[in-house]
Amino acid sequence: MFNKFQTIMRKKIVEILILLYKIKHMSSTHSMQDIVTQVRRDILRMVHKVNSGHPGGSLGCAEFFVSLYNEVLDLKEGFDMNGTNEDLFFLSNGHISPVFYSVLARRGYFAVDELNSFRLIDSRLQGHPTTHEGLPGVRIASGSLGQGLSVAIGAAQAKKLNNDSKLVYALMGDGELQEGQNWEAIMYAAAKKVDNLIATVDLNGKQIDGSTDEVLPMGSLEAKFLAFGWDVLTIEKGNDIEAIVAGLHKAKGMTGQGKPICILMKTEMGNGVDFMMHTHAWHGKAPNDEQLSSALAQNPETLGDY
Amino acid sequence: MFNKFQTIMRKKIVEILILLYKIKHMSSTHSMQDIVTQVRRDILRMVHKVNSGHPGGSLGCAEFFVSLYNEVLDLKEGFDMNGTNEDLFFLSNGHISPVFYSVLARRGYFAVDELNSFRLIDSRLQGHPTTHEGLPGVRIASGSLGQGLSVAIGAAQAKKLNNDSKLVYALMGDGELQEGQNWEAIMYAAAKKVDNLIATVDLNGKQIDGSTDEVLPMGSLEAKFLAFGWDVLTIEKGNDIEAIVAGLHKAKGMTGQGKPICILMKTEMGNGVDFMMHTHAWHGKAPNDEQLSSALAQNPETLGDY
Amino acid sequence: MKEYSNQGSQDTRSGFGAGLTELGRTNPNVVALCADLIGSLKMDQFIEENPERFFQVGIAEANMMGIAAGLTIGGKIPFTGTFANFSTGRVYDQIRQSIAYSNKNVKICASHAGVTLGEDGATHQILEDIGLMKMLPGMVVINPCDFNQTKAATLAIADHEGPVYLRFGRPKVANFTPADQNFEIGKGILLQEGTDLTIVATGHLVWEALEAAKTLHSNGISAEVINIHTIKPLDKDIILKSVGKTGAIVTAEEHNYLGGLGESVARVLAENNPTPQEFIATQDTFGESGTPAQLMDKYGLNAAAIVKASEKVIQRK
Amino acid sequence: MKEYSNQGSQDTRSGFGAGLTELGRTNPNVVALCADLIGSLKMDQFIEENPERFFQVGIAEANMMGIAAGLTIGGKIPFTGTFANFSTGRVYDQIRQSIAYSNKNVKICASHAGVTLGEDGATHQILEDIGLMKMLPGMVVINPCDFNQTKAATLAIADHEGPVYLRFGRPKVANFTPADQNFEIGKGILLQEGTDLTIVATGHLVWEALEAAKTLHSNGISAEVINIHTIKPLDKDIILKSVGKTGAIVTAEEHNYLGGLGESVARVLAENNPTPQEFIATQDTFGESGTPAQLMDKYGLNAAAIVKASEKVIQRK
Ligand SMILES: Cc1ncc(C[n+]2csc(CCOP(=O)(O)OP(=O)(O)O)c2C)c(N)n1
Ligand SMILES: Cc1ncc(C[n+]2csc(CCOP(=O)(O)OP(=O)(O)O)c2C)c(N)n1
Ligand SMILES: [Mg+2]
Ligand SMILES: [Mg+2]
Repeated sequence: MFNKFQTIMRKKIVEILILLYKIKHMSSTHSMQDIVTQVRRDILRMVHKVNSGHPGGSLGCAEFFVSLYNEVLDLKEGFDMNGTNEDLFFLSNGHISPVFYSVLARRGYFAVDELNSFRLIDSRLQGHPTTHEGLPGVRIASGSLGQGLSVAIGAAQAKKLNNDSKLVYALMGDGELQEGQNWEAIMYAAAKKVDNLIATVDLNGKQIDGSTDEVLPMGSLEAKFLAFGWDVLTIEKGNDIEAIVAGLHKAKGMTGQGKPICILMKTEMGNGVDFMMHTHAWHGKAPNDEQLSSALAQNPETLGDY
Repeated sequence: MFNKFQTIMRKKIVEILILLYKIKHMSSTHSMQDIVTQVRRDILRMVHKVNSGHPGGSLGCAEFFVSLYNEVLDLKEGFDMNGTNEDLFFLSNGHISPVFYSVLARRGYFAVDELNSFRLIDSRLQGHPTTHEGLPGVRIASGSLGQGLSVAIGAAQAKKLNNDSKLVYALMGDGELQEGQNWEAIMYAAAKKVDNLIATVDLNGKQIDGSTDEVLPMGSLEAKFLAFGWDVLTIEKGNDIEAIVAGLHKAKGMTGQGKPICILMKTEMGNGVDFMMHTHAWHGKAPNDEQLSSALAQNPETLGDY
Repeated sequence: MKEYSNQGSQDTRSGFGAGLTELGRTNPNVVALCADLIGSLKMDQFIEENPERFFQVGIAEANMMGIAAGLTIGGKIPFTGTFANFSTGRVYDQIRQSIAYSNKNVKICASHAGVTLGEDGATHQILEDIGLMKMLPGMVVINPCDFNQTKAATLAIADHEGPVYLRFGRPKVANFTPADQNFEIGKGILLQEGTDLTIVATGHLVWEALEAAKTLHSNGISAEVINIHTIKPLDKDIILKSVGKTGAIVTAEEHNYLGGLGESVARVLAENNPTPQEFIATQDTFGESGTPAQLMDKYGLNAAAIVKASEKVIQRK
Repeated sequence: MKEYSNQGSQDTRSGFGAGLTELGRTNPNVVALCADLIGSLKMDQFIEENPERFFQVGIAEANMMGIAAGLTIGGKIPFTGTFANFSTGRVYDQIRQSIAYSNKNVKICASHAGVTLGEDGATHQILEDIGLMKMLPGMVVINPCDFNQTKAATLAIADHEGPVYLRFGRPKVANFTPADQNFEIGKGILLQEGTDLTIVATGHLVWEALEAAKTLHSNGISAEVINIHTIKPLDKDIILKSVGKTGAIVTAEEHNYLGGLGESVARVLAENNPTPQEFIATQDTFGESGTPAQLMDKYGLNAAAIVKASEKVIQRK
């Protein structure tokens, strides 16, 4: 009963949201794009400073994070671990921490200045996200791949137990889906009808040693998720804010219907920096001084550097 | 070149084998059925004696094992670990060791009398199969579920490296497919075109805590294997020797064509013992004296008890 | 000597089941997860009474650990249940990252630890789980000795904030500790006072240690017996105090001598008071099929073995 | 005192890469597997020269271990490569059953062990892998100290029949052992003779121990330094002989003090010759991001820490 009502309500709300979004659109897309540009600068400057970290996947997901945190997630003020009555997001592919940290900071979870401490000793901004140092916005450690979806499922099931109608989001890498634990989780979420969960795959077709096709061809992920009982939705333009927001809102509208939702989001690794695109080379390599200058020149300051 | 020739040869050989089988059929099915009956007795007496072990899955796979070892596998005399130039079989769902041991003994790998030592201290017939005690016929330990398919893939790839044209077979439980490692292996075998591999799933729809549908509904396994890039074949009558042999020969004919082969074999857990069928209760429970008598009465001695 | 009497043999896993059932009635935040081993873990009653608070994960232990971690984020106190091997070795990295490093309030409850699971054999008989779990920063590692203590420990860990590994077993063993005991995590229990040597035992070996002490007593040797139900944090004080008096120690555990309680004790002593020590434990071998009693005997894990080790260690003083 | 000079800092993982390349040329049965970390493991050259003997498994370490086990059945000698955490904790049960218990001839080669992997932080910095692998019956556990020794160890383990865990690291460290050394599994190496205390070190800590011995020497303390490149089987004889002379010991490892080399040594001593011991190791905490040098310093894993511990342990004699 409650569930059915919830579903209808959610659908209506989504429709209103999409309308509102479309109205807001002309003015707001520009500012979201501004955030993205600034986030790119943050990412580049963070990894450059410590000469380590993962710019490629971070840049590829900049539009997604900005859309998610600024337009999609229903968030409370402040941060508490349990996240009752707010949407939750879990980053499974923890190596793209730079984009996560930048967007969390720009969304007000902690001071933007703290981005300065990325990967330094005694920092809360560890190489891979962690709760250990108490960084607001992070609810689980990730870095060892393949674990985040299970955690998101647990959090989603806790929400159901708590009659908390908010949603749980997760992001995984495509290469990461080679880890078997993901398929345990995928099988489970469908079997147990975890339908308050939207899991996005960063479908950039790349991993450390090359393209996913070179490393371990994965065939059609859509066919796999469908065969495992999920609803699947593709965002063809995973670096286009409008497309992402529309996709996420559409996914939201599909929740509450007995199936978990998978979004296959086609992105470009290294997006926004010409020499980092169309290659896997920047998965985990920082730019040198010269490269940084060139990259930053392509992304002029918008909201102010940290 | 070599591969292509190999494939054609293999197909021809299979055709001949099927013909031979059909000729032999009228006389041999009976004797295979006799072996099955005796194997059932072995299983029942083994688990009864030590009041432990797994009769359900063992009985369900008796026809499969007898068919495999007596009609399908291309085996050398004797046993060596490497198994060069012979077919190899790997049991992933190691808990059905009783049927494995019985069939190995009846096939001459070790004295039938040794079945007496099943699960006793200092025995080579451990609760779950192991190489540790040097039992002929066993090439890998199993028992912790989910690991056997990976091993079979490695053995199959070694055969390719060695230009050994024989095949590798594996058996997994259906519940066992809930383990993520299997999906890593399934993804890998397709990606790397491990097409000298025939993996059979004991599709009995049951596991320890109930039916797979009660525990963790798995949906269509066929759809999953297909989506993961395997060739799939179903043996509807997985307790019918003729159907099994035909299915396995058909699978053999499908090897060498760039895809691993999956056989979904529908079986009845506890098959051949009326009160053990149509329930998951006998997955891992031994019959008491009375139950043993009743079960044995349904399966009269054929080749002589151990 | 104090007398301890067996109130009737029971399996420690049933103590867990009883504790979990009680928690189901008293603590609405407690939830349980299982990986297709409900009966073995004695979770039936909890599930019957709280179906909505039970998660059947199927044969997917890694996923179970992640889900448990996620459930804590909604304020739940998850108790995961499977065999000890699949509770630790199978999911070490998942526990490490999603539970220990993330400091999640998950209780990892593990049955069928050690060789005494019997006939299933070595693949199931983990003898390394204490070592595995003790190496994880922040993890509490508990191995209670009997039904009553396992029940008490189950109740106690629900009130402890943070990850816990609770290890128990399959066979029926003497139940001799008080039914109404208060379980204090990290506090060893002095069971028998003595002067010639200290026996520090955990889990199924505690009863054997008491039996050994009786035999030693009749041989004129006075053994102090300590039940170290918590391997981490280890109660250094009780050990050092006892060894300061006796000058010799035997540790006893159903575990490989590499990495377990024995080595933890050796380290504490090496740092504080180097002392002759003998190790009752498996000697870096896999287990095998057999009855619990046969295996305890073959692998030197019983009162007789403790007596021998005790007599030896005294000679080394 | 013997003089050891750095022939030019190099990473130990490059020693592994060089060894693997040589094996590719000399041993046709050697095959290599990797889980999407070719560059980090320095496997490029082997792959270029032997593409058909290389298996790229993708990000699926459990599957990699099983495939490696299967390859041995065709007579291959598989070398698996990934980070130390994903080589051990991630796949403990797979190694346990399909490799160790099945006694398969697999060489588990693990890079980026310990805190010195640096900026990636705790999820990648395993400090428990020595303990994990040493608890497995039949497993050989090796942690060489520099480029030359890692190369020599890589060659040596190909000739050893049975499972091996070979641990090495990411940062450039002093390369000071002979390029032409013969690596003897299980044989500790006496690097510096001394009379006041024994320092037993492994991996990156060996060079630090030599540096510490110099400082101690100038403080009038004579330290014996032993390179225990093999943690299992442990060379008891060299340790006991040295301690019999010095009466005090410091163990040094890039690992948690729980479960590692230090506890193994404490056990050997407790059984044979109880001796004051100090532990240079991480103190049961996770690591964190930082440069290798910062982390060695913060977590007390350098020459300065060894000097302090040495001075302390002598007081305790
Ligand atoms: C369990 C595990 N294995 C290996 C790694 C090393 N690793 C980090 S990122 C990565 C590639 C991930 O690929 P993908 O998920 O596609 O992310 P992208 O490269 O696209 O950012 C690997 C192998 C890891 N972090 N965890
Ligand atoms: C990793 C692991 N988890 C759990 C178990 C316990 N276990 C043994 S058999 C079994 C059920 C297996 O189901 P299925 O594969 O369908 O075999 P069947 O019951 O049909 O014989 C379980 C959970 C195990 N042996 N290994
Ligand atoms: Mg990718
Ligand atoms: Mg089944």
